Amino acid sequence: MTAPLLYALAGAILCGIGLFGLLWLSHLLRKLVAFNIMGSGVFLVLVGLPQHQGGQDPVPQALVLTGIVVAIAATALAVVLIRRYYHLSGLTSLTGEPASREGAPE
Amino acid sequence: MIRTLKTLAMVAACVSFSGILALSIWTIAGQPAPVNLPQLLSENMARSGVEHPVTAVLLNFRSYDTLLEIGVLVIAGIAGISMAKTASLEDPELRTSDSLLYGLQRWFVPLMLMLAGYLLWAGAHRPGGAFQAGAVLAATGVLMRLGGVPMDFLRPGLLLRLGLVLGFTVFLLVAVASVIGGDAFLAYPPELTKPLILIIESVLTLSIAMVLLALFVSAPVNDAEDPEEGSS
Amino acid sequence: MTLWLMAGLLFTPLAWAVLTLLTDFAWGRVVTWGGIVVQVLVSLGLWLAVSRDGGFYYGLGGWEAPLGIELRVDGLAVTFVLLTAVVASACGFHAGVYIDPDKPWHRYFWPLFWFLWSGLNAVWLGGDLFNLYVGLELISLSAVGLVALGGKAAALRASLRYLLAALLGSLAYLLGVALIYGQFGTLSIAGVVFWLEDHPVPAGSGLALALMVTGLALKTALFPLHRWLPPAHGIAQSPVSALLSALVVKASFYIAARLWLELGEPLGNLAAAQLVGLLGSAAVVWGSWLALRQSALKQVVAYSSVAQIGYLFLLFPLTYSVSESVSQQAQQGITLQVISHALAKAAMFLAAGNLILSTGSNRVDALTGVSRFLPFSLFSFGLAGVSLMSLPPSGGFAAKWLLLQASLGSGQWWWVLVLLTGGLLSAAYVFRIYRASFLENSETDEFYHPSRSLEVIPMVLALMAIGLGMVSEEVLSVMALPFEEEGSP
Amino acid sequence: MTLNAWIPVFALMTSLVAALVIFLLPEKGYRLRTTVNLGAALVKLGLVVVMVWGVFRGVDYGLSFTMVPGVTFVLKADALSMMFAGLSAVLWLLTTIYAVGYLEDSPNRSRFFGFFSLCVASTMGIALAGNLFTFFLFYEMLTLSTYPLVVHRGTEKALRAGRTYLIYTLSGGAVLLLAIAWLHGVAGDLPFREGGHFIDADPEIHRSLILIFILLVAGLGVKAALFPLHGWLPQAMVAPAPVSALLHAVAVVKAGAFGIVRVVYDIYGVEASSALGVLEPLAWLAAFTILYASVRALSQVDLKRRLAFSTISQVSYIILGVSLFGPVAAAGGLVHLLHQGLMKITLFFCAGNYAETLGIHRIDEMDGVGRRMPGTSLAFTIGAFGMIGAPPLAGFITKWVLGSGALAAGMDWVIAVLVLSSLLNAAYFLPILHRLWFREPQASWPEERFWGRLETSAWLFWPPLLTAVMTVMVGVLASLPFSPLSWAELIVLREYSP
Repeated sequence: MTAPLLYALAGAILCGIGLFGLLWLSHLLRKLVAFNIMGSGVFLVLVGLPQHQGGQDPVPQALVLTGIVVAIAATALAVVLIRRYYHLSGLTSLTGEPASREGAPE
Repeated sequence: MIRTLKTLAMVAACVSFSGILALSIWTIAGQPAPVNLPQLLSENMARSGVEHPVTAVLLNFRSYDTLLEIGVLVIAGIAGISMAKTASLEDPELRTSDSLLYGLQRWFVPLMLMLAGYLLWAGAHRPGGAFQAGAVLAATGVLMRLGGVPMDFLRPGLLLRLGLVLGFTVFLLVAVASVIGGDAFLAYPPELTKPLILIIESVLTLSIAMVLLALFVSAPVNDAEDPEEGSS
Repeated sequence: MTLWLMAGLLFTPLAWAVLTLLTDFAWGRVVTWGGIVVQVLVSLGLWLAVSRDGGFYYGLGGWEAPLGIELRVDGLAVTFVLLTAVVASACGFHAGVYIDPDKPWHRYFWPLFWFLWSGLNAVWLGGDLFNLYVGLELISLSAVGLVALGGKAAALRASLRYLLAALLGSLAYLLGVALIYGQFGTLSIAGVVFWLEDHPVPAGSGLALALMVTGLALKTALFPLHRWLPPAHGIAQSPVSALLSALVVKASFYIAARLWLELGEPLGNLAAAQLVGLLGSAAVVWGSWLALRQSALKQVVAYSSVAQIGYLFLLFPLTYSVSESVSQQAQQGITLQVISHALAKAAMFLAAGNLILSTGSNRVDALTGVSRFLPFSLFSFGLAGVSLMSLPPSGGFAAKWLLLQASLGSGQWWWVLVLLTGGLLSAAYVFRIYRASFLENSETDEFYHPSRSLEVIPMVLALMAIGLGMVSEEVLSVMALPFEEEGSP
Repeated sequence: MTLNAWIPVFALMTSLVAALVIFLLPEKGYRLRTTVNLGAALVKLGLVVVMVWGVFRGVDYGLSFTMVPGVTFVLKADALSMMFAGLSAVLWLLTTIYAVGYLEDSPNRSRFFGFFSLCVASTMGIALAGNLFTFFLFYEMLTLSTYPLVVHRGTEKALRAGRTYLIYTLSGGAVLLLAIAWLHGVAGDLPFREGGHFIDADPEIHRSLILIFILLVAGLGVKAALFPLHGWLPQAMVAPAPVSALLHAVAVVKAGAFGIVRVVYDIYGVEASSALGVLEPLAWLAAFTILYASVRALSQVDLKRRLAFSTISQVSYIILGVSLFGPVAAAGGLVHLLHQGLMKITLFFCAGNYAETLGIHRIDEMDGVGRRMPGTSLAFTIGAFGMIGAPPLAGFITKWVLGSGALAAGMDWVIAVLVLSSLLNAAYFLPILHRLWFREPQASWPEERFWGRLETSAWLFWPPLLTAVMTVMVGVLASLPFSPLSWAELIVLREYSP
């Protein structure tokens, strides 16, 4: 058991936690935080797994850096959308009124 | 009751997901990877124009990723400012009149600017680089903003939009310039690699800071709405 | 020459995204039309070059895989590049007239449009797993931005839902990529395939493929992960809906299909293949059924996308452990389905937009009696419907024919039932629209005829979808071109 | 490619181009539209005459290219296709004339004539198709182009009928597609060829072949209105009279019957089908349909519905003819393709005239119409006697030849079916004729309109008389060369001695 492998396994746990939050929580900001947790988990796996045997590997480090920027961009966009959505509808989740069931004739 | 059961089922699903994933990681970790990329990388470091391998990967070997990544950031910025429908992005509510914060700013802002500059410079030979520097720069902006420093350049006008895409544009121009020389897209001329990367890094820092700042301040909304298609 | 074409293909959309960001909507329109011309010419040139000389690998920055990123420029990729050029330029021209230039926030339409286009090209050509991830995010974020553009609460709700689904899908994909990199030490698909050719399959790599395919299936809106799609596609402005349904969902499917075709045989298994096929079938039936029950015109079209996407996933069972010829037929059928659905669905959404403009309402009932005014757009809608119903001689029919042959040839006759039922169900919802338009008891005497340029665009797309069936042999022959071996890893 | 390869394409294109032009013409362009319509119909008739002469001399008209990998698109003119093409070209011209008069002043004429031309283009394609794949292409196009005609009036009833029509025909199309795809998988791309492909088929595929045959007949039987797949036809009667006329006499039901003929003769081959044992059940089914539909016709009070059931019954004569093994019966069945077309279109034209001129739809309103509209009623009478099979009219020729064929094939029960059917035909047509000529007219007609000198509009008056005259001619002159009967014998000769 090396440190990078530990990171990767921790990443696996974070992935599970994030997935749970993303699927189960309804508040949009919490969902977003859950997305970031899951993202961190994925990045840990990405950076930990290859460095377990080969020692230092700059490629996954660079990939994770790129991944983080993309995740930040997505998070920022989501926050802007959530804020405006809240401003217009007063809702913080996607399940509240005005809800329309799938397939129901409007 | 049903909700509890559902929660339990969901927990079980997520735990087993983690378990399977961890198992798979464990199995994979036990076998050596057939391709030794780090070695290949170090063999080519001399041709990359920078000393730090991560920067080399980001801005030379896999520069296309970075180009598109900055594109993603610009998109987020565009989508963000498109939400703000007022002429100014100033939101008075966001300003605090905390005098301590105002006072501290005078010390913090120059310090943070220096830090950003250092991070940018450090990227050539140790961890650091455009993104880290840009993030610090954006944080400086946020701080100034919260402290009540007026920032008129953050109107969704031409200046802001120019700032958003400055880094991206320079990167893109460098990328296409190599083609005119008959080389592949994004190939730097060997003798100019280092200065080009430095220029790209610097403008990227500015743009990244600008995008992040714009996303932070583009929060205000007004009530003007676009009627949905055919909703009348 | 091809070097210039490649550079033009990669450079133009990104550069035009910058240019249009600096202008307002009206100027952006003029600039965009110029860019469309350039991009269409470049795509066509590349297509011609590849169909003459065969495909090649293009190392970006002069670096070869696995160190750098290599683009894989083969017949299939350039076919899709050309398809994108056709559909996107149609949507671009349509949007230029359709979208209200006076709303200040509409100026951001053009840069997002161009970023979307560049992301699509990146995905079609991508040969690097991580680069594909960035390309996917480029597409997703610009698509979400387009859906949300200046929208009110309902549009924001739809775009948020879309964004969350897309992000989850991307993370699942990236997790798969992480496992692949950990296992093989390379990100190049070709590299992985090359290694697997003469080595035993290492343990634990099945999960990577499963994660990637699941994530991409979520982004493609495969049943039962489809629920984000109808609100987003239904509520966006029509040219945006057209882009989303015609191209965006295809991008994630394209990656999933490429992964399956390259890695499915060693890493996948029969049960998974059949399961994916089964979900696709369920999508066909359930999507069509819901399309039949919608009262809003664009929702009908959006649910129809869910159903049509279902067909695509029949690729998985029909290419897993079957004979070479059956697999070939299935691949050709799916390719045709992708192309014909892209053309037909874009035509349908654009025509629906015109009809909404004419009747002032998004309800299907509002179409009562409009066939009296001989609306050109209704005719385009109908022609596009012929392709969706997969009736001859449309491209949809050619696709269905090949898939039927593949199912019968592989002995998996149960997909035959899906194909035939799906055709009948799609006829049911398409004819529901016609039926409304033929009804003669309405008092409406007002009918606004949109400008000709708006009406001609969907017609051209619909005619291409119909005509595709007649020339499918030629289209498919480019796909099967041999690869230029030099430069491959 | 030579000019000969292009002639079938031109024949197809005439109505396709006409359709496009008509769609683009404004609703008010009455004169131009009529000119385009009639011009295209005449050009097409000319092309068909050229091809008939060519086929007789053995010229090869054909064009083919690969469409989908493994499948070719084939247009080809042979004797059988010329029979169907000739029928549709002649009747298209007459129906166009009739429809111009019938739809005078009604709305949506552009739409109507556009789809009308598309429908004829599809029929032409069906006639000239050189393999099952191409046949299917136009077969489905026919479904699509007839739907707007069926629902043309836009009433709830019309739309309901349209829905029934679609459910039947599209399901039939799906079954047919399955059968064709399966057959393609079993035997590859099969061009239509006299004598068929399966004379010495591998016994291992016999079972598949029988199943495919059943599927093919089920798919085609929907349009041919074979029992129990006939339900859509009486409902589709809500369409305007020229549509019913064309649907019944030429386009839709004949497309189904023609398809069955193609399958039996040019795909399986008559000997192979007989050897597979699929012909006799088909004959029984056809015989049953003949009798069943005739009985149903007896109880109909609406004139067009009665004619519809009569169509169901009559089309099965064609199928009966081809399913009796033997050249004579085959000729009888084939010739009925033409004869039934002529007679039925006459009857529908007349029914349309009654409805349009006097507002008559039901049989009990027809008392004494013969005095008000003698010309139309004369045509109706000829058509009805033809259906019954009175000599020397077209229907008599059919029944006589069919009967002789049945004797030659040793299936004597068919004679009984023919006799019974003729009696039933008489039972449902003679009362109408009685009312027409021998009852006192009512005080006033439901909805009377006047057109000067003639009893009705000239556009409406001449087409039924012309087809009635043809009904007489094809019967009387049956033994001349180029008469339908001699043409059918030519086809049979080529089929039985390939």
